[in-house]
Amino acid sequence: MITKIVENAWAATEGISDGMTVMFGGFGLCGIPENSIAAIRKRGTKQLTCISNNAGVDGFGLGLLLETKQIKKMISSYVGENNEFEKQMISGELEVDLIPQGTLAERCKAAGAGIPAFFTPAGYGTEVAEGKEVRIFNGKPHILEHAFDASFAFVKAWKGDEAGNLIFKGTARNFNPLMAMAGRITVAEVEELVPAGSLDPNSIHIPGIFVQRIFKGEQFEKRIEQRTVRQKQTS
Amino acid sequence: MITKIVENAWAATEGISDGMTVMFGGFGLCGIPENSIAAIRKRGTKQLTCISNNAGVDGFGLGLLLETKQIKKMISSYVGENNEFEKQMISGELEVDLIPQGTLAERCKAAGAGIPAFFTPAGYGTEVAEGKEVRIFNGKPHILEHAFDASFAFVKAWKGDEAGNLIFKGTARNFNPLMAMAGRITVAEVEELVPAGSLDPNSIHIPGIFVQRIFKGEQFEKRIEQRTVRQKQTS
Amino acid sequence: MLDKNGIAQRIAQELKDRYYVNLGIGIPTLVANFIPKGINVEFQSENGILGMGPFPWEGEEDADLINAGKQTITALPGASFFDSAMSFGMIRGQHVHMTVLGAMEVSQNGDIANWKIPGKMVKGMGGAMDLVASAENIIVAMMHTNKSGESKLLPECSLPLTGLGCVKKVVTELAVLEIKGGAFHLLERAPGVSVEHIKAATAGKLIVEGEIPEMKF
Amino acid sequence: MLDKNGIAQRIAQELKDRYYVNLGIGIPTLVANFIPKGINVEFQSENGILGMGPFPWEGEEDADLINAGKQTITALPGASFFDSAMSFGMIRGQHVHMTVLGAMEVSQNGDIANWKIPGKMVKGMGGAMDLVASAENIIVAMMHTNKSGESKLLPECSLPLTGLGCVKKVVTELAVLEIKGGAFHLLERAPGVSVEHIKAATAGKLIVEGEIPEMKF
Repeated sequence: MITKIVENAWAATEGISDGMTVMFGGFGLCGIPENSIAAIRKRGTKQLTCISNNAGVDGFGLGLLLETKQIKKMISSYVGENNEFEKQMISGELEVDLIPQGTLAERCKAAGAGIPAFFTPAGYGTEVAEGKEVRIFNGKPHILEHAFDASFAFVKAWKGDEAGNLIFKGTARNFNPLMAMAGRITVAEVEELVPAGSLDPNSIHIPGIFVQRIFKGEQFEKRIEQRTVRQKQTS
Repeated sequence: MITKIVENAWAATEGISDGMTVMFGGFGLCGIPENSIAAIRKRGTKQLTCISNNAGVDGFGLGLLLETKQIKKMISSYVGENNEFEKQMISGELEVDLIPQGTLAERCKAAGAGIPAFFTPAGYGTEVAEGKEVRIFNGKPHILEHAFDASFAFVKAWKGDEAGNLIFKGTARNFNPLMAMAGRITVAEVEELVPAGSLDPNSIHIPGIFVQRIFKGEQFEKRIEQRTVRQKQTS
Repeated sequence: MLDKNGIAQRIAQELKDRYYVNLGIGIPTLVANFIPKGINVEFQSENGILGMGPFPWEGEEDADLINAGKQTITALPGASFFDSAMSFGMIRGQHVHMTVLGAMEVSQNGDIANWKIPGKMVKGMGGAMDLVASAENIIVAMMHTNKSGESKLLPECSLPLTGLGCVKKVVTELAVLEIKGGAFHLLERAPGVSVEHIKAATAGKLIVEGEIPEMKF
Repeated sequence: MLDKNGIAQRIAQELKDRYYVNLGIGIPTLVANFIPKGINVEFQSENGILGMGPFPWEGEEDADLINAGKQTITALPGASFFDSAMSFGMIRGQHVHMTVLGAMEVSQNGDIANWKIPGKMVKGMGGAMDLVASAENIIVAMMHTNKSGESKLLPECSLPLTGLGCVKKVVTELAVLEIKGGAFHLLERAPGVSVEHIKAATAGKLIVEGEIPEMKF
């Protein structure tokens, strides 16, 4: 077996350097690689191009790397709820490339699966399609989109084993498996790190072959962005 | 919840008609929809175009539909180990379209995911690429391949629930999930059919949205094509 | 005239048995509260759940279980979780039967604008462009006019588009309108709203044929 | 001169620690029996398993657990199962480091033919075209000559191609050869085999530089 365990987030983020393109799993604040983000902040790596569905919030998630101005460019589908982001974007410090969410997902998956380009209907007729090849399939126009290329992917899983196999929980799965496939070096932080053979091989979401480094996250705050509840009726 | 249960293989194959293009999951004889194949044989549907990685063996799997000359054309990656197949192919009764296995898989997946076409390196420079668009990505030539379109997909799963969620076992997974995504009508036969809520929603390989009909297979022979073993040493 | 719940309730009448449905943020989310009796539907949220249930009871929120609006939710029996590529595969592959979303503008040929106002902070399209480019059956839930009283049902969208010729139906506080042949066809009036009121509030080409019934709830 | 096991054993020396490896049917399968000490590798089979183990003990065969050659196998601790699209994603995406497969012909610029003989029953390419089009490191295991004694290492392939310019190394019963710059470069001789013997058996351009060492086992 090929083992992937590294000691901690600091060791796991070794090699990230200024100007790199890196991916971060997560949707909103759900399933984000908190420990890797903290380590990258500590490393002070600058001029990062970050591929991530969202850009965190003020003081949490990728908001932490925005605060320290480590991010040069965000490639995302939605970047609201972040004052620091807005400030830097308006001042021109921060570049932003907005991409339809499904296209973002598929461009990650394609990168991992050796598919350099594919056609999708999303964005046809909008500014997203500007400069892109259009082709009709089954009477419907589609645009050509390309796979990403990222030096690192930072993902967060629920359970992982020493071989790098990953299992995600609930909707914290989201972009994590796709980015795990896409990164040249994929770093997975997990809540539970178990010996090989502990996980059901039928239930693994991402086989270890896609993961170069795995570590147990020191802590997971798992902040909730929109706490919505039903009130229990007192009878 | 939307329930998908039908009574048996006969009911599940309702609507299949002469000349249709249909998919069959499985790799070799592993994970094939035995009960649906038997029902289609009983129905006597003719002139089928079958998309399946292999074509069964004499007397089992799709070999059963070859025997009764129900298949007009096979779209496969490998069709060995089948005398009836060879006879019909040589006599010109049976058309065969051979496709690289990874391309076959991706064309199924693309069909299910609304991706009409994609580029792959497989087959470039070979007769598979004849007449296909070639484009260079990252210095490497790729060819354009298109999504399939199949009226029915017949798949076999290990466990399924009334909502149509599927879980596969071992390497019996193979093409089954991809074809489940691709079929306009997807028919799943399962070894165990359980109530909704019995399966861990994290462990479901194919969400029920892709499955239109599900039934518990009456019996599964699960024939082994190449029984290879180690002998236990007597000490 | 309808309130937000009224709009949601009227849209819920568009649900058909065995529909998989994606509900956008805002009014569309409320549609889940008005599923007609005898109708079984399942809700998909594009961040990776099918079989989405109501908000959790207080104290039972799970940070790993949210919808596309980042709200804490629950999963019903028969639910499944999946990654974002499979989620949008369901959407692009037209396995999801109906999409309900909000809009800033809709044009008489079904164009929709709902993601960007030039000069204002642009937050992004999220999954909206994938949804509108894919679904067969797209229903827009919105107010008939904007805060300045200007019609949002236009000959052409003035804002950057989210999708082209994709909206099939619009439900507002005033009316239900079908889009076909390059015009808004008035199908129903909200209770107490006159055809004249709707005509005045609709800038795009409006076709009114015969008696227009009031919505029934 | 090597037998099949010898070829497999020599190829096993090409394995590096932490390699994910795909082994084709035939001689390549035997490579798994000769993993050098201290080297950790994992075997992928393209029908959907990573962490493939040896054949099962008699009586423990599982019809749901086979390799790409349709043989019953086992799964090692740390193994995972996946569908065919993910499997070929691993392959095309170059996550698999080394592929070993058989061939009917190899040309001096690395073309490979191994799936079709015109006039004979064609069984199909299976996963071979995906494998050879994708892997960085493709090693061919084959006999140097065919049954008629004709060289299988050619200036150009005469049979329909499986892939273009992709083979990096060939290991036969006679020699180890590297392909670069449009020629076979002789790296090693099999025990007891002379350079002249290899020259005679190689129809393609063969480069022999300096003393050619004998293989070491």
